[in-house]
Amino acid sequence: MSKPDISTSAGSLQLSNPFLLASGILDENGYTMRRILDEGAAAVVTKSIGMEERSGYKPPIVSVDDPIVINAVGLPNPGILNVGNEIKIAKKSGKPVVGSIFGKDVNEFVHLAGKMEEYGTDAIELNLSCPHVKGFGSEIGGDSSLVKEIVENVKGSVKIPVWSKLSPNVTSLIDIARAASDSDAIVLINTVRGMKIDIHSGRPVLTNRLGGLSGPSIKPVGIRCVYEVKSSIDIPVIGVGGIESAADAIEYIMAGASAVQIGTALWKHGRGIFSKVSNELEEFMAAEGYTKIEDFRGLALT
Amino acid sequence: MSKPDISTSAGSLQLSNPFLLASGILDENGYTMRRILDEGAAAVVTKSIGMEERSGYKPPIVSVDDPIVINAVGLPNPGILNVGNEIKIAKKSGKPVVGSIFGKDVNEFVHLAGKMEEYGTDAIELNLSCPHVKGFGSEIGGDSSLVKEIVENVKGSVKIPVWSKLSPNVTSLIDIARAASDSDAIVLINTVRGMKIDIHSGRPVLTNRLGGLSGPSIKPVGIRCVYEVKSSIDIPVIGVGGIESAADAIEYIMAGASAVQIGTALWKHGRGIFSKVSNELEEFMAAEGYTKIEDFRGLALT
Amino acid sequence: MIYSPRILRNEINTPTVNSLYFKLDIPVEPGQFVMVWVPGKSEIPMSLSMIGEEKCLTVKKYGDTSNVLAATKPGERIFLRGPYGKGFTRVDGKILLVGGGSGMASLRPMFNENAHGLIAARSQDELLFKELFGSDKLTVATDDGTSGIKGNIVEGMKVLDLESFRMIYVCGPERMLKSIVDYVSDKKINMELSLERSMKCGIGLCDSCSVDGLQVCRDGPTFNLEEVKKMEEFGRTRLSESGKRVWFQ
Amino acid sequence: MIYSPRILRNEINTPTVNSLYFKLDIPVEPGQFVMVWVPGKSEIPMSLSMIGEEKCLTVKKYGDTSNVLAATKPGERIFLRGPYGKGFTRVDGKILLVGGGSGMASLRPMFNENAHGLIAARSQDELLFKELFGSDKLTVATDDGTSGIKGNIVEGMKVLDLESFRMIYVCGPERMLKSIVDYVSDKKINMELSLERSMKCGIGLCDSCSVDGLQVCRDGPTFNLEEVKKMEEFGRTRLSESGKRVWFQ
Ligand SMILES: Cc1cc2nc3c(=O)[nH]c(=O)nc-3n(C[C@H](O)[C@H](O)[C@H](O)COP(=O)(O)OP(=O)(O)OC[C@H]3O[C@@H](n4cnc5c(N)ncnc54)[C@H](O)[C@@H]3O)c2cc1C
Ligand SMILES: Cc1cc2nc3c(=O)[nH]c(=O)nc-3n(C[C@H](O)[C@H](O)[C@H](O)COP(=O)(O)OP(=O)(O)OC[C@H]3O[C@@H](n4cnc5c(N)ncnc54)[C@H](O)[C@@H]3O)c2cc1C
Ligand SMILES: Cc1cc2nc3c(=O)[nH]c(=O)nc-3n(C[C@H](O)[C@H](O)[C@H](O)COP(=O)(O)O)c2cc1C
Ligand SMILES: Cc1cc2nc3c(=O)[nH]c(=O)nc-3n(C[C@H](O)[C@H](O)[C@H](O)COP(=O)(O)O)c2cc1C
Ligand code: FES
Ligand code: FES
Repeated sequence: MSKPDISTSAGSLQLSNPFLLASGILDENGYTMRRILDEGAAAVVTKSIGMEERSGYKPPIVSVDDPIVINAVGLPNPGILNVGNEIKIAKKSGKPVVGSIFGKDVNEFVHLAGKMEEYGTDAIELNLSCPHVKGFGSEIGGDSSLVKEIVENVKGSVKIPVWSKLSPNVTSLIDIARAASDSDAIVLINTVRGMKIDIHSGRPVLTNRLGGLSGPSIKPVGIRCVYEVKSSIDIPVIGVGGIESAADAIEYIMAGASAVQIGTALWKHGRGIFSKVSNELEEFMAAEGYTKIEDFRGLALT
Repeated sequence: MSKPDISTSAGSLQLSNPFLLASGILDENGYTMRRILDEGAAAVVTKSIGMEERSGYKPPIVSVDDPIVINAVGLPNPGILNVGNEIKIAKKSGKPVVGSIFGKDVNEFVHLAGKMEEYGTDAIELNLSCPHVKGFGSEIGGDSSLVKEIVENVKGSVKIPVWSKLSPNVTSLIDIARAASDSDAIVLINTVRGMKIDIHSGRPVLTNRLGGLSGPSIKPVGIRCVYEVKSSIDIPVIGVGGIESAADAIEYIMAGASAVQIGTALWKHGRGIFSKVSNELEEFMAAEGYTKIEDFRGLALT
Repeated sequence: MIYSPRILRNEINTPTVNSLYFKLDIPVEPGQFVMVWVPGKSEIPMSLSMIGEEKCLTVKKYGDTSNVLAATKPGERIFLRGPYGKGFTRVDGKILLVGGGSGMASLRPMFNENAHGLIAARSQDELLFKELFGSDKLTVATDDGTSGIKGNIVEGMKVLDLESFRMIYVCGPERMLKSIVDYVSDKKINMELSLERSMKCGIGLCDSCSVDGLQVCRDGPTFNLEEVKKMEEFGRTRLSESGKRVWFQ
Repeated sequence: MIYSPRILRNEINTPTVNSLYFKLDIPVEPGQFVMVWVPGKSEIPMSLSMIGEEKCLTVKKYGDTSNVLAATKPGERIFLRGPYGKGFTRVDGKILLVGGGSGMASLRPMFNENAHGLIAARSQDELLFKELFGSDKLTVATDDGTSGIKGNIVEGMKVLDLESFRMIYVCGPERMLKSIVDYVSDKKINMELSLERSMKCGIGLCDSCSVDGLQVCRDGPTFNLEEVKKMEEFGRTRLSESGKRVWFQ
């Protein structure tokens, strides 16, 4: 039998395999992104970039309690004006680079997207999980009318594909996903709001106190979100949350995802995870008699 | 030094230690509840009881992927009219029994609470995480005006304490907690919506497809919820979610909880967990020089 | 985690019982069980009737799920999780294996050259695993008298010198166990019984299998006679699927 | 998980460096580091300067966090997670330990009777751990000439027969390492360098410590000379706290 074909696409973006690097993990420095692409990721998503330079929170920015990882980095980023060079370095790999952006309103998102397109990114990922300036304590991604406005305006202003990354921390994900349905793809999920207290100091571990839970603990939430959205809306979905192995990715693909992103697993497996999961995926497909991703995508939905 | 005092209270309910049995775990059969009380739980919360007898979903009702547990039991219960005898058996232990109830509207909740009071339960726990008949796919606990109405009416109709158990699957927990602030205590959290797909059959494992994630994976979410509510509302909180050791419980208590409930951990540790955690708690308090729970309750909030 | 081995052979044991053989490299004690998932149907507890590297499920076709399971063809997958529960205690010397219904399935891994069998069934062709035992080491009871003693399993026990066995292992439906326990209550014997209560979770959470506050899935399924004798609920009441208390008739 | 051992002793090594001793039963390789959390301040990477059952942090007071940490009193707790990173390779035979700034801290666990030390500091009283080495096995360089050779660490290297060492281990700020790498680039020597880049996560997620796409916290902090020579970013550029590219002056 010939080798299974693990290439796929996310909307119009062609991908040599289903595994992308998730935003915020090892994607601040152009050299790092380039190395991760060279070592097997199909594409990388940059750290979320905003209008102004921001240092983020003081460490501790992660709480690590194997397998529980909670982070609050505080959106450090060099500002959109300083990021072009990093993207240029990353693009030397010849593979797609997706520009993640965050803003406090529609205008910022539109401006940032335009800049990313200028820098040559192959798609835009809207990080809709940043804090909502109007809605205290909640996220932009919890307000469906704001999501709709941002997505429609960014879509109207750039030619490259626009992905919307949604938060699982909402009462009705379907409402938000419908609001974002003008996107070329929906990315699910960002971190789950969580917190860690150290009982010997009696203090929250993270400087920001509250953080976002990622890693294997949230995979069931990610699978549920992808499944829920794919059950009601006909739109490409990219799965993310707790993927450490091809088996995890296959679960997302069977829930309907076209591709997946990997973040926290870089902690345990290092950059080598990208070639590991591609190999595992080929083995699984060969063993089960699948020749292409489409053979099992969405299988659990039927 | 004398032995630390691990007694506590949840609102007006006195508890010999902070560890209660969570609703839905080993609390359908009166003999089981009685045994768990005899083996060290300070109180038990019954399985959530509704108006009519229900068989619940066909198995699989749990997906177990250590340490990830997802369940969808489908609220099996004998109906409120058949539960009095079980409560009678449980109460032979001499310890408090809390009656958990679920309904589709205010009238059902009021009726169920009245019956529970008749049966002699020591408090009522309102399970506000059941599916919302009007709001498709979401939970009653996501609708703050409905929560307010239920809590106020139940409070007006019974003399025993009323606890509200809230769902973490909401955009703004604070809004819901405020709506429930007439309760004598708030119980946080119910399960986090999740799902598991088996990649060899290509099928969702649970008969109900979607389920609720519990166990250590959701502890950070529970801690966050308790912390968030205690930071803004002055109300007794009972913590639940992923507690397997005294250390886990102490984290909840430092986030502001007055007592905690244990559910999924019964899987790994069996009923013996109640005496285990009480012992561990005494050891911790002795080592750190705490003489009573109040010495460290809410420490992380300051 | 769910194991999904492929079936190597499907052996017909009796008109209502099939054995499914498969390879699965997990350690199992005799008497432990697994939860077997039949996608689209349900998930049911099943003992392992072989526990070496090659394992076996021996399935009696009671209803919807067991019927589909028993029809699994070689090469097809089965889905299971476990093993769960507490196995039988092993002893040296003469032992008696007492099985009714599909009960002999969970006792089969205890079979050795010192084992005597007592098998009961409605009729001759439903006697499960009688071929394991030499004719001098087998006692049979059938309701219709087509083989062995005519009568139920207790009639079979009456012809045996129960006190001569180092341990008596019993597995079968609770009503059968109840009549056995009543019969032996004044005898000086060692006995372990494997209880069959309906199970939803298999891991000690759902309370559907509990007897007297003990979880059959976790504290059992094997209990010794003294424990069973103390149980108020045993053979009298259990909770139905909904949690409603019902009586054994 | 966060360990919170209590400090046994706080030893003053130099006017700007203290060593905190504590018991912690976790295995650590020489050259590995931990992330030390000072509640209310920040969390910073620190090498372990002793790695037996009794462990030690040797803290140079650079700023806010290290100042508070260095002042920890016996009986008080410190908070740390790890160990992280890749340690030094051990070799038999003569070795050279080259430390600038707090660098000798991470080299201390490599000390043995075959070790020669090269220690550089601004001034005499800032020479860290020079008492480890016999005077015949110690080379010293100070900027102000108050002890040993007047000049920087490279001046110290010049007086040594570098090729006579089986391995040279180097630890210090990146600018120092850069000048060493430039100096030895055409020499036939074995060298491992421990890099100090600013670290936020310590576990290979945040990208703040990366050099040429390698994570110092995970692929390092120790690298061999050949790896370091290939690095385009080494000694030239790094990302600031925000992720903005800045140049080493
Ligand atoms: C620990 C344990 C181990 C078990 N091991 C085995 C085993 O190795 N082999 C095996 O065949 N079965 C075994 N069982 C019983 C098995 O779980 C049931 O046969 C199964 O649940 C039947 O499911 P079903 O959906 O096919 O039938 P259902 O649709 O649930 O039942 C159909 C009809 O059969 C009756 N029935 C179902 N199960 C039994 C039973 N066990 N005894 C008497 N009547 C019954 C029902 O009351 C109903 O009237 C075990 C049970 C337990 C608790
Ligand atoms: C892998 C690794 C191991 C380390 N091991 C040790 C160790 O064992 N002992 C130890 O004392 N330090 C060690 N460090 C350095 C240590 O992490 C810093 O000293 C610490 O981050 C300073 O934090 P601060 O908040 O006290 O100072 P800051 O407020 O961050 O800094 C105050 C001033 O000092 C400067 N500064 C800070 N750190 C350094 C440095 N390392 N070199 C030169 N200038 C600096 C800053 O640029 C700033 O101007 C190690 C670093 C790494 C990456
Ligand atoms: C340290 C860290 C930083 C992150 N930063 C971002 C970010 O800037 N933008 C964003 O959209 N998501 C960010 N995320 C979320 C991840 O992209 C991803 O959605 C989430 O971690 C779940 O995937 P994982 O379990 O594979 O990590 C971050 C996650 C982590 C752990
Ligand atoms: C099998 C199972 C059944 C449950 N049934 C109920 C229920 O009937 N009512 C309820 O309020 N919560 C129910 N829960 C939620 C638990 O009470 C608890 O809130 C949750 O599991 C988190 O705690 P844990 O991690 O300790 O299990 C159930 C949980 C499980 C695992
Ligand atoms: S089957 Fe659920 S407790 Fe035993
Ligand atoms: S410190 Fe975060 S990647 Fe190294």
